[in-house]
Amino acid sequence: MDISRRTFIKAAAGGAVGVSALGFDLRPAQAAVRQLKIRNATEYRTVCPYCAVGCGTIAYVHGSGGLNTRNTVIHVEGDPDSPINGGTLCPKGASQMELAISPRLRHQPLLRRAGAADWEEVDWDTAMDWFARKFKDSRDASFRERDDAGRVVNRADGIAWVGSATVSNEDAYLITKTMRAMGLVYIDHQARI
Amino acid sequence: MASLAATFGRGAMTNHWKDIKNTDVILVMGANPAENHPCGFKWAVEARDDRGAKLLTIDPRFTRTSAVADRHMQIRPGSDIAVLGGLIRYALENDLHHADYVRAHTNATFVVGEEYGFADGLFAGFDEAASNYDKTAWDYERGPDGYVRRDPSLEHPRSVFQLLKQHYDRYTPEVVADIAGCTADEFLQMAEIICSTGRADRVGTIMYAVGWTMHTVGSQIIRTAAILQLLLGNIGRPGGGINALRGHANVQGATDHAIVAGILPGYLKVPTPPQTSLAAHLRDSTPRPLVADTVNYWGNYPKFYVSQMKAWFGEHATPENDFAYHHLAKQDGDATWLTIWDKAREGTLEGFVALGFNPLLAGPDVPRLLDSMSKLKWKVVIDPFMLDSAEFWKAPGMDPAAIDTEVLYLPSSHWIERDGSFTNSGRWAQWKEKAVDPPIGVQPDTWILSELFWRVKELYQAEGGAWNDAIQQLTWDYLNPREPTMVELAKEINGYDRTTGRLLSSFGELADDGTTTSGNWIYTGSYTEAGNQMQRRGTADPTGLGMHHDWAFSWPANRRVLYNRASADAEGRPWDQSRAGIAWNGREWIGDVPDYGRTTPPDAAGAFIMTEEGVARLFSSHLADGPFSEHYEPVESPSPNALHDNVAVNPVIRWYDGVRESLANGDDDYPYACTIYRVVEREHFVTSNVPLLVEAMPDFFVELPEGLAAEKGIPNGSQVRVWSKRGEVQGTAIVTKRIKPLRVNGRVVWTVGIPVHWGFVGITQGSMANLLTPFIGDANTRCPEFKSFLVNVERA
Amino acid sequence: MAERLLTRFSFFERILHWVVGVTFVLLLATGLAFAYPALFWLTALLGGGPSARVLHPWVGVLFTAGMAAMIVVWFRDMFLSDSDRRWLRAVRAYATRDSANVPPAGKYNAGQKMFFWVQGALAVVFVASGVALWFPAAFGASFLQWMRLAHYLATLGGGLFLIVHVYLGTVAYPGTARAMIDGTVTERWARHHHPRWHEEQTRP
Amino acid sequence: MADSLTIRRVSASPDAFIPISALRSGGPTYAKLVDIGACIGCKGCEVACKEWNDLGVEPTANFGSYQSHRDLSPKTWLLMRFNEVEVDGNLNWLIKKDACLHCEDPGCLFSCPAPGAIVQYTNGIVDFNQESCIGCQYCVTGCPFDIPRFDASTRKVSKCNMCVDRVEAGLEPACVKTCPTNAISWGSKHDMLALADQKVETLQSRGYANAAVYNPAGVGGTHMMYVVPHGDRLADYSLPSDPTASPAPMTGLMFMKRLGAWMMGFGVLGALVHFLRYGPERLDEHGDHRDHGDGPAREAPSARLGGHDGHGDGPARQAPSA
Repeated sequence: MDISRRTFIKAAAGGAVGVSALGFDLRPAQAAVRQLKIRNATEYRTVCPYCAVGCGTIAYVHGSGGLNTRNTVIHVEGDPDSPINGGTLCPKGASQMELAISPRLRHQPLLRRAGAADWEEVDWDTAMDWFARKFKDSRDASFRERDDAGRVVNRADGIAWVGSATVSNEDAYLITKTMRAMGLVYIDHQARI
Repeated sequence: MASLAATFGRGAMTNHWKDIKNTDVILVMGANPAENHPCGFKWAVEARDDRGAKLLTIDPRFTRTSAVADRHMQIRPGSDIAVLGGLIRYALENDLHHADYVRAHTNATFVVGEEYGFADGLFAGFDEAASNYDKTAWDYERGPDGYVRRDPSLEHPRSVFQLLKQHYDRYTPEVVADIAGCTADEFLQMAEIICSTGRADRVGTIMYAVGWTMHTVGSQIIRTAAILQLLLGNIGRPGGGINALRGHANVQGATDHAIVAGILPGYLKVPTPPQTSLAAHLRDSTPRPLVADTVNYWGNYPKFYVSQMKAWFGEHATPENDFAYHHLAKQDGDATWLTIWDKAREGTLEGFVALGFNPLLAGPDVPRLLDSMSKLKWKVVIDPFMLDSAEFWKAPGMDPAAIDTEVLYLPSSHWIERDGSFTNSGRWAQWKEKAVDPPIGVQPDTWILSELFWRVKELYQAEGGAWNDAIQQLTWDYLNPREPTMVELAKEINGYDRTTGRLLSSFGELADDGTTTSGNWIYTGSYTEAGNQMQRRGTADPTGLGMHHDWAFSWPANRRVLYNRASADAEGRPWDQSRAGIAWNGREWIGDVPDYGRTTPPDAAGAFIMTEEGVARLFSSHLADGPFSEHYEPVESPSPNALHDNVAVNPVIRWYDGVRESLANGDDDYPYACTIYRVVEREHFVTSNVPLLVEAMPDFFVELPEGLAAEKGIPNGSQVRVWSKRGEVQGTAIVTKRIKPLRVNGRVVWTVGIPVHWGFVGITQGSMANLLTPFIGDANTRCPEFKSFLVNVERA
Repeated sequence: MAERLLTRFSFFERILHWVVGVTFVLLLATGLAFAYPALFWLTALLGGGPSARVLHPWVGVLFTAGMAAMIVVWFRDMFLSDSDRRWLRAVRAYATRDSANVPPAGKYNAGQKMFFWVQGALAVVFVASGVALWFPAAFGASFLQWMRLAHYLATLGGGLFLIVHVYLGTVAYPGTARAMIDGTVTERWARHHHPRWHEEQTRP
Repeated sequence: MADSLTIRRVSASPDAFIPISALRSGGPTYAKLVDIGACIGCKGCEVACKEWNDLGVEPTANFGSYQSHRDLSPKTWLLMRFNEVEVDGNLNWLIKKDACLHCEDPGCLFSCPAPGAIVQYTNGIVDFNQESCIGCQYCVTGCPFDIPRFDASTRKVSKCNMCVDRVEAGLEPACVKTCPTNAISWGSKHDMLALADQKVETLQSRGYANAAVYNPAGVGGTHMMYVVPHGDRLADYSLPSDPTASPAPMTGLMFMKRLGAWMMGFGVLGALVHFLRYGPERLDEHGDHRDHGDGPAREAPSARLGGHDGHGDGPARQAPSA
């Protein structure tokens, strides 16, 4: 903790302490403590990303949002208004700011070639082209318009999509909509496991 | 959740978190909410302290939930049905069930056909060759009017009530003790408290989680609990219910929106090959009423299905083309998790995409998964963090040079960088605000998905290929087609009146003629012309029961307690005035949003509107493994089946290739029962990236009972090796008093506990618990049997 | 003509004395600063509170080394003889300058010898309790509290002795202090204060 | 500035034992109440404390327990301690939130020699001010609960400050806010005492006959109190049954310090009086007192031997160093 930010109003340096018996007192009367770190932060109402209790949380963000700035999360704590958690959070919830800014977050697409011992960095455009190419090729290779009985099945058995129980409803819906349209049936998420 | 739908009509937590404060007895079993849902568990502690409710835990371990419970009973992993069956017997034997409720709101009065029977561990209709049941053997008996015959006296020998009594009569306290390893006394003390809620003025709740679902009999465990709660009259009532505690932020929502094999959003069904037309699909999927007085709300299935197809394919879904019926794949057979990996192992699955998911650590049987994964041609992992699954070719013992799978890792943004909604376990869809932009170099899931969609679509346009009309015709009318906004998607989910262009306000407005759209009918009403209902943050609680109708949106229709019609008696009077869910005031229902028409009189129809019976099912033909539950041993068990050892395990589970050989049943080399679980400091695997949480629970460990540790010469804190027939792990021993030896069928059984949170990627590394678990799943859900298997232990 | 001078303390002895003396004063000053908030400003002698707390034990190490050397060098001279015991019985006469009734002393009078032994004993207390207080993590709270008391009592004793020592060595007996400055005393001084020593020194 | 941060006591002041509140009126007094009977040991408070106070992470290793750290540290002000105990054949998992109790009579403050390094606000919070801390660790020895921890790298001692920055801003401490099961409550000391009584009653009605409030009188009561289900087994919670802010050696020390001050004062004074009475010693040329020169004849002739002979000069100067 950066204690130097804490300043005491001192009557005097070096042990000049009061003698109340004499009717005056040189000891400090009040102290200023570390400034509330969320004092000038902007609040955003969000929801804890861990379990399914759905605790309401408030993310405290620094940065004006101005054209030249990128904002930063500095703290997250429970939303006291939430009828679910009333502002409380478990250790996971209480440390979610660390999840948001974890030094282990990745910022670069990586590709591992067949037989390779390590990753290579690729740009997003290359990565997405690679993804689409693989997806289409496997779809084409495995697609069946009709089954052995001649019934229409329009199914791509060669690709599975799993996840996620951690995305929002809207993304979940879009995943289902897109993957069903692609003809996938191997679709699942964490509910089972 | 299959079993909840099979019993009540909907597969979700019946009540919600804050409602637990209204209860008198909380049975926590198959769950450890103090560790896995601490902030939801607060309401259990509040009930305990404010109402004097009894908090009970039944678990293989004395958990942190047990630490604040009034009473704890230790059982052997996988013996849950025996215990719950014993409770059913205790309630019936001692006449503690809520008779009026049972008569009014369950199918106890229904008469079952003569073909039904149960003997030697098998229900009628068993087909040994196919390992499944012909469920027509469980049909009700029909009366002359074509409806099911009912006996209000409950005395008909084939009434569900009498069959139930007969079926569970075998579960005496002694049998329970024999199977579960508790003592008959312990069990009776528990039973007395739990069954004290079978009265109008008392209500009890059950909190369960994957401690029940992750068994080969998982669905039937839940069924047993559901039956018990129905007998005690605890369903639909504030403070009651059977509450499934979901484990991830949006398991409920992702399930509602069907990133799940076999269903479409809103629990619509994926068409199958025999359903060669829309009509055939609708005929198979739309239940017909079994009695005259049922709402049978699933009768509206065609409206939900057609509206969804209109949402997806717009003008391309017309009555002429069966509303684009063939745009969707027809699923043949199971397509769930275990089957996916089985297909990979067979080599028929080429590509695998994991988004926000760490499949390798999720298991089961990691050695088998590694083998299967290595057979994929390509794999894409999309996550904010590097995952063990993306680096499976670097896993301990793997030779990267021998693995040809190409792997793409895409860094995606996470929750705080996106708006959108999460649906919690209690079905509350809560909108969250975006707090910051994603870091440079990172893309949102929506962008990744849209890019994939567009690039695949464009490839087809450029070079042709397999049939792709569905791709070309998929509705994608977003302002920025390369990245739809959450609001656009939320509105699409809610649905529109196509004639007026207005957002719908209720699924009651849906039509089956193509004039309405709805991406997911149960969410209709979540984003209306009045605005985003999920974003509401009103804190008013006029009933004092914690329903908070102005806070977010609870599907369906902002209803807070499912089946709340059952909170009142046949005349619409609440069973307990101080805890009224809804009440009939002569003109309309007041209280919660009624699970019933607002002005429908109490005697118009049965309370459970989602069933074709109109009532809840004590006897249900909706599960694969029996209309009642039955105790079967885990596939790896330290004990024979005390009831019928010739049918020791669930007879209708699917045995994947090579699995029988991977089990150690009856093998003295693996004498100890083992179970795996989470701890509160961690959430599966993502928290291995959070320094404070790693600090709070740094290392993989093995919980060992004191006696066993002494026997094996394992001091507390030393390194210990645990192995099953499939793999082995090593970690720090926590020698504890919290697991006791149990006497099961006359022999001593020790239980070993292992947490699931470690892998080879993360701030700290540790053994993968799923190296040990068997590749076998529940007969209905294929949920793997993570919770009960056999191991051996020694000091490392 | 200048008075004849006798060498009383060698260079080495004087170094020892001043090492012990200076360190003791520093220790006493900072020790009193830690004991009496009103004297906390004395920590400035060693650079302020935190630095005084760091340096105090190191100064103590120096003090201990000096003390140890002193004991080695001087302890032979410090055994009490019968005449010392007589001296002690006549201490009142000494204090009231009734020299006639003060038995003649050797190089050190009994008072000085007592001072030596008591300071030596106090040093043991200082060091023992000081080490404990230096490394509190290694000891229990209650033991440390007793050590604080012991350390303080030693300080008190040492402080009182210092007052007497300085007073007697300076203003009370002019001519004494120079024994620890240039190492010499006047014959006159020696003859008066340490007649037997004077006799030894001047015996042909 | 909020009234609640009016200082009540300051370490190393002449009358640290006399509350300033006797002189100045303060604001509200707060207290934290920890209901061990409702604690699930989730470590939410432990993590929230670290997060809010930016204490940083220290490497840990599982040592055969659910407990994260073996002990408190300068980076861990709050530690959940786990203890498995059988009471009357029933297993109890005793889980205790270990952190500063914020004594009404703080032994740490009384022990502290550095003026202003420890302050007690009128709101009850006992806070360490590291700018004034000299690193002597006397507070550690003065604490009856073994709470303060010394950081060898900064040579400062630290402990829970009850999130004084939050309290000053009108918020509850981070641990209180986060506690999922309401096992930690926050409010005025009066309300918390009343709540504690209610909680004890609830526990007793649930069969914990010995449930008790832990608010030990030996330290004047505390501003973090516990509701203890097994009040007869405080040792199992590692709670001292009779903590005191003024143990015997410290009382002795306080007394001796006062006495010592007088003694040293009198010592100096005595020397002065002596000097005034007898003055500096003046010797005549024979080494006799001038003022006593006419006294009785000396018995010891040796005293004059070689008095002015001068022949002892050389050897005498060399002898001691030879």
